[in-house]
Amino acid sequence: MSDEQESVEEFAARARTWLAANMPPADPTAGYFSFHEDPADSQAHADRRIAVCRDLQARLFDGGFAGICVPRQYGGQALTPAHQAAFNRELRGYDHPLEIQVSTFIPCMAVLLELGTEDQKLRHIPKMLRGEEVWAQFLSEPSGGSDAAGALTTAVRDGDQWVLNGSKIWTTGGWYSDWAMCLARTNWDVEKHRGLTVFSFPVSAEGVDVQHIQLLNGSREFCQEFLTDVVVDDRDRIGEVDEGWTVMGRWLYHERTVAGGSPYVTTAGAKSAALPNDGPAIAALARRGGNLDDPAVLEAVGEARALSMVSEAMVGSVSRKMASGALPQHAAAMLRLFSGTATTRRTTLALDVAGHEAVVWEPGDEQLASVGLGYLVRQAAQIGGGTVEMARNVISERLLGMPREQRNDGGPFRDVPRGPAAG
Amino acid sequence: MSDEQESVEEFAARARTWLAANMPPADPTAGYFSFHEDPADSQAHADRRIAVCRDLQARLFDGGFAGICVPRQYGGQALTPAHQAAFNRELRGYDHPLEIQVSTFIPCMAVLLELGTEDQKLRHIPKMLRGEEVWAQFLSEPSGGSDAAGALTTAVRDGDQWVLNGSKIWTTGGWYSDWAMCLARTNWDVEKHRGLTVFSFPVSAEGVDVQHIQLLNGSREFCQEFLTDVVVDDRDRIGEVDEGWTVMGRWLYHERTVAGGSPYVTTAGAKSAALPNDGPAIAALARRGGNLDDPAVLEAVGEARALSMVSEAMVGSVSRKMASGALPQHAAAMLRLFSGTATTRRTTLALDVAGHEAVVWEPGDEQLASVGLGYLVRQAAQIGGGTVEMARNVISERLLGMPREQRNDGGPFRDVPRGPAAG
Amino acid sequence: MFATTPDQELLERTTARFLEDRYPVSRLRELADRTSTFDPAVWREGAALGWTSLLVAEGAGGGSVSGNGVADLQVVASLFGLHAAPGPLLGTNVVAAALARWGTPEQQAGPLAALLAGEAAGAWGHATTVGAPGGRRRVVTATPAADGAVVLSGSVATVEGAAEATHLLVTADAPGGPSQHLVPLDAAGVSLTALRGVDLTRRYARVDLHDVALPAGSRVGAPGEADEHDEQLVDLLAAVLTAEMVGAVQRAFTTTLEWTVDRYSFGRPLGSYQAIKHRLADARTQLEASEAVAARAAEALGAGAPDGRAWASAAMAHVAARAPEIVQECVQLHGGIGVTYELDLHLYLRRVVVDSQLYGSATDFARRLGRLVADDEGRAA
Amino acid sequence: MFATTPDQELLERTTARFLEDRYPVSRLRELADRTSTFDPAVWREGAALGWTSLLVAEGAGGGSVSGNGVADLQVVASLFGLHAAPGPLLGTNVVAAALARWGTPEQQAGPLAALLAGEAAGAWGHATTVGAPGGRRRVVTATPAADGAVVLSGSVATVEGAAEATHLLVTADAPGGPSQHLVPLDAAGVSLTALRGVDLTRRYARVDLHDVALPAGSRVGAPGEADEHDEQLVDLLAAVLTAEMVGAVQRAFTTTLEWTVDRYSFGRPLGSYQAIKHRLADARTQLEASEAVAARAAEALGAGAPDGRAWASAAMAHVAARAPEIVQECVQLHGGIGVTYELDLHLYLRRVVVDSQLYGSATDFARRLGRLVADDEGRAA
Repeated sequence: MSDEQESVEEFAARARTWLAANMPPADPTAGYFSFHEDPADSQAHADRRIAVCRDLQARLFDGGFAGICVPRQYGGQALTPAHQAAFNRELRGYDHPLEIQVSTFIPCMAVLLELGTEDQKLRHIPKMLRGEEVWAQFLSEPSGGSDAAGALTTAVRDGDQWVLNGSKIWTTGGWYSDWAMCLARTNWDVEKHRGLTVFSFPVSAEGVDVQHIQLLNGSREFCQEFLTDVVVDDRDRIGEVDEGWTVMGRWLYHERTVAGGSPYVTTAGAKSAALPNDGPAIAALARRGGNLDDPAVLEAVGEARALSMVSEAMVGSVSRKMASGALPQHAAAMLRLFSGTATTRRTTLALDVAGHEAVVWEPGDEQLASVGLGYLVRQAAQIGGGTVEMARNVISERLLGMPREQRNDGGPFRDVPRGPAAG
Repeated sequence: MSDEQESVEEFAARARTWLAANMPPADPTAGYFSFHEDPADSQAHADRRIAVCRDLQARLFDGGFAGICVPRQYGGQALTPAHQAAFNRELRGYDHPLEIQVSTFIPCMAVLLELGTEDQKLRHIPKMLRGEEVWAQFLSEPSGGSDAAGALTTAVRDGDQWVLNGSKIWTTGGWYSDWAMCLARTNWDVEKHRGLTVFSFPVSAEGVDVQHIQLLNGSREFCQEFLTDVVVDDRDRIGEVDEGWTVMGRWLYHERTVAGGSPYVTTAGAKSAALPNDGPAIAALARRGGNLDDPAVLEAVGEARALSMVSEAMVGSVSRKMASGALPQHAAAMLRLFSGTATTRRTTLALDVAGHEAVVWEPGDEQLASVGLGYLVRQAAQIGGGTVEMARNVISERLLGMPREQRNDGGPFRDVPRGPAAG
Repeated sequence: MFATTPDQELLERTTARFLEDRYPVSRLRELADRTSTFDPAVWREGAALGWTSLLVAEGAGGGSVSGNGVADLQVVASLFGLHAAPGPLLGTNVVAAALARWGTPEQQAGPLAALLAGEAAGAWGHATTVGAPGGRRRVVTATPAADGAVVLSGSVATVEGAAEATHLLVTADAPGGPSQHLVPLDAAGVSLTALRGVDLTRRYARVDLHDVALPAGSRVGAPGEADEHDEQLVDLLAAVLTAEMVGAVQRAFTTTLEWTVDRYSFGRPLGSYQAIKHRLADARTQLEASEAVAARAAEALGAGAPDGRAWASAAMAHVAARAPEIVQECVQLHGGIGVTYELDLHLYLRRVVVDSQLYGSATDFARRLGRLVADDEGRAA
Repeated sequence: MFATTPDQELLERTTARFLEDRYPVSRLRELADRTSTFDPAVWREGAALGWTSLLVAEGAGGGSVSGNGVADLQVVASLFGLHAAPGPLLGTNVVAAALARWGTPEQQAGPLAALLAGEAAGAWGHATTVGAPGGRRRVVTATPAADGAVVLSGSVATVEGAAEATHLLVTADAPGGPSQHLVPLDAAGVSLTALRGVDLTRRYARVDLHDVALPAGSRVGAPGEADEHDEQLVDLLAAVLTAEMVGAVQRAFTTTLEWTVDRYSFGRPLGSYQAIKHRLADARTQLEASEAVAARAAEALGAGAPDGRAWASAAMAHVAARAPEIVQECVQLHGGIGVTYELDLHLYLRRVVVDSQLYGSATDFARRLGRLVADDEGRAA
């Protein structure tokens, strides 16, 4: 039954033709100005966009371009990462279901492919590839901070089922997702990494209460979930009981490939130029404010642009070094640290240049509001996706080989100090 | 035998008259530009200045204005801190022996007054007050860093004498000092703070080898001393055997009063205005370089000036709060931290404004050379007199009550890990 | 924070108690959704506590509690920061100071007395350019009419509390040089456009003046004096804003320090990690420095010292640069919850962001100080 | 650090071995006291290793080892930083690049061939104004004489290696617009004044030109092209300087990391304190970032990409700002010994301080990049 594999060039040519006939052009202005003076707008905006993504994903599937590196029996194309990379190159300039790549395809589909049962793969992966199942990551917890393995959400076995209780947080789009991959504690009497298990279940399951979290820029796309006696079939468990940390290794690995290199992601790469708070955007603010001739403003424009360019250069060079083995995988923490601090700095430069106009503005002035409200959530760039503090720990301990921090979380997890706040 | 004490006002009037007749005016340009393209100049400069200080101190003594708060039997005036403060106010505009106040009077004379034997007081204090004995602090050690109690210099008892071996470092003007106060370890088998003893001896004693340390700005005023079988009489021991840390408490206390409040110091306070790298100095650089009209340069001038002004305001306000008990004495660490980082920043601003002219200059151009060479020793402001890192520890642990750092230096000092560097 | 005399401590206690009662965080969150956040009754009570009279000489109906009204007002302003409180504190005090210093007896008997009593509120059409570029440009002109009357036209960009204020103090270009005028906000030709902003409880408007005819006696001060007068008001405002920022930072710092004690990570309190300890030590030190320089500015301004402008500029240059950074550091130490609307921390972040930008930034005030230094140098040379 | 191809790795190995042998730290400390640090024999050997030919096309007698001579030269320059080595690397390569690009066949056959062979050294009278104020002002004028000859007068402020160089490349104002000229340093009317500086092993001079008569054929490039040519040379220099700074920082960082492992405080290695770990993590990351952007600039410049100038400016704006701060952080972590002449650390500090200021500062290059962005914006708008 196996066909002769299509060459990358032939495939790219076919993709080019198909894309021109089937995919809409990208809207270069969309997506980056995620400020919402009225928070309700945020949810509506996301709902509209996800509906579009589902449709675009279905088109990819129907066209034979979904799951390019996924085996045919799960609905994929069984081609190579080189084919996926070629498709992603052809995709530039077209709209595509960017917003559901992370979570649904990485890490969720990638983890299922590696560690899921045959039943799980057959039940979920084709639906993912058709845009019918959007997956969410139920991972972080309110008490957890940077310590993913410290999960307090508890799963108790009841015959062929499990009963989950607890709370998860920082889920992107919990309310529009169909299924969730969830880390839970199944054993409190062993060391913390040894009592975890990974489950999956429908977000619509009874006992799952999804609440929006409102950020300071008006965004309501992150969610917190409260799990109350949520019943999960054992066939929806992923990996072995109490071996959840092994699953997490792959989960976190695939999540990190968001920076590049995943064979499961369909994306044209970062949308170029029009980043908020990059040099050109700051120059535009200054031109509007009439102070572009101030040498200090020119310097701010240059500094912001330089930071973006350094980030870009660094992603390329560190990725190459990791691929060649010149740097270990932990070197990725340097990218995380640099981009976090650089983004923060650019946000500050934008506020400095816009000045008073960015703290009080005419209604509807999205450009200035985004600078002011963007400044309020400035630190998100140093928090989301792992804090820069954790990145500094990884760099110093894993990359530089400096002594590890003292930890007080050995022994049975039940006895690990959790502090008055966790009360 | 006790006289009626002279009122502060009468005393001040008498001092005013005496000063006008006996003390030379201050040279406002002297002292602060301590850069030396030829390091030999540094030593000669210090020698000349110390000779002047000894003479000025002798004049004070002869005039009855030395040791204003020191008892009469040791050569002092037995007056009050208010008299000393009044004298210091009258002293403004006059040259005075500023450079020997620290070390000789605080902490050394202050420690002798509190903890010395009667014999020690009678032998040394009158000579100190006459400018005949300049004292040095043999405290820091090459291996020691921020940990004064980790002294490795060892004193071994031999009848009525002690034999000292080891090395001390960061002694100001070791070569021109007459006597030294020295911390040494007398017991290696007890916990580190419990095996220390303080001694005093002449710097000219056999076995004391004083070496100049050359700094990156050409200064050679700091010294390192090598002690080889230096014999010290037991009557020159200060405080009890193995109770050196108790002496150190007062030693360090009096050393810290350099910021203000000591009754034993004769000084007109910091020489005002002409600090290097303050706003006016940077404005002068910019005027010379022709870029004072650059708004970014004006900003640098303003930032530098603001930092000096904030430092000044903070010294006043924190000192008042400590005096009133609104802040504990540990709050002084905030002054140390702020002034260290502010000075560093001002040094950097000066280089930024002077730019290329401060890294290559015409021979003899002291103004520009001091900017470039000053930048090389920039970090001294965050190291000397206790590093800013130690200040941050003190602030967080003592002032904010945060958890203390883990220490591995308990148990017999002999067994405390000292690392390969201490080999 | 800023109280040093027993009378100031009394002012601090009564003001703190009153603000705690009237503006708990729950109330602030309600106000966030309202078009107007002004409560005339609360404001009258505040005036009775002394909030409006501190910059006004006793002869003009005001009075300080310590002899230095600027320092007294810092006591109040720091509590406004600590509670992220609404209320026309800045505008009313600035307008009152202007009327007390340069107003006619009629202006003092009328509008000033009403401001002092809390029956009226002032708004300042801040129009100076602190530092050069990026500052607000003056775009109001005054045309003389018959009998000393004057007609004002133009637009004032960002006026705090304009919708609730009774009087706007604004500088206009006039034939005799820039002049300050007191504009009743209900005068014909005055129109307001509500603006949006970062602060949840302060409201701003653009004020457009279309041929607003003012009778004789609307001018405050002599023609041509407005630039220097505006600079004096900027000095006062700098003292007030820096104190308010210090109060807001104090609150953010205190809650964050508690958080690092209560929150555990890898079995240890967050506050036991040295990297976090050192950053809080830095923040604590910058807070102390900010309070010190702000207080020193008030000391100099209240005493009419010749270096008052330098101190006010140094205070804003320093505090406006540091305060937002300290609060953002507090956000960082909270992690994700720190950027949510749920946590109260942003109330204080919003306050310092607005205070540090709206009336001139740290950069603007550093340049202002730099120019003072350069001018001194030039004279000395 | 910068080698990515096998041929570059060979260049790196041979250059590293040679510099280790000729310029150990003990030798640098000897040279610090010498008036001249130039060793013609060493330089000829370096030229044989390829140091002088990388920016010169094969047709003009040069040759790169990887196809990108700018990237190749970064391999060498980073090692000059790592060893704080002396030698006219910057001036010779810049002058060679200029002659190769715009020189006459006679200039290429004569001076350029001598530079390539290591028989002559070049000096660049860098005279462009990178960013506006604070840049060096051009004060050399060229007056035409008979038969295409020209007379140069003026002064060039800070020329590296002028005393040992054979040829100075300098831009002069001329009737046809600014022009580059190649001045033999032994020509009549050329006088040098030795300068002092921060770097211990590089020597600088002011070059005064008193009616220096040059024959026809001294001009490099067409009249009026010098400003653009100078900018191109600044781009190349930025690539070289950033690589040299990265090398110097690499050395400082490595020795400091070792120090924190070996040095104990309160019974624990210095490197076990989290505050120190985090600061070294920041330093390591900035070092990686610096290397990445420097290499990217070389990539763009070597390929003649249209954004080459933007990359070169971004690299200098970033590296010149960060490199001195990283090395000062290394000084801080050493404590008192860090500010002494005894510790070798200052050799690398001196190098980055000079490199980050002498040819334009981080601020200057940030403004240069800002202007490129603003111009693009203006065109796009």
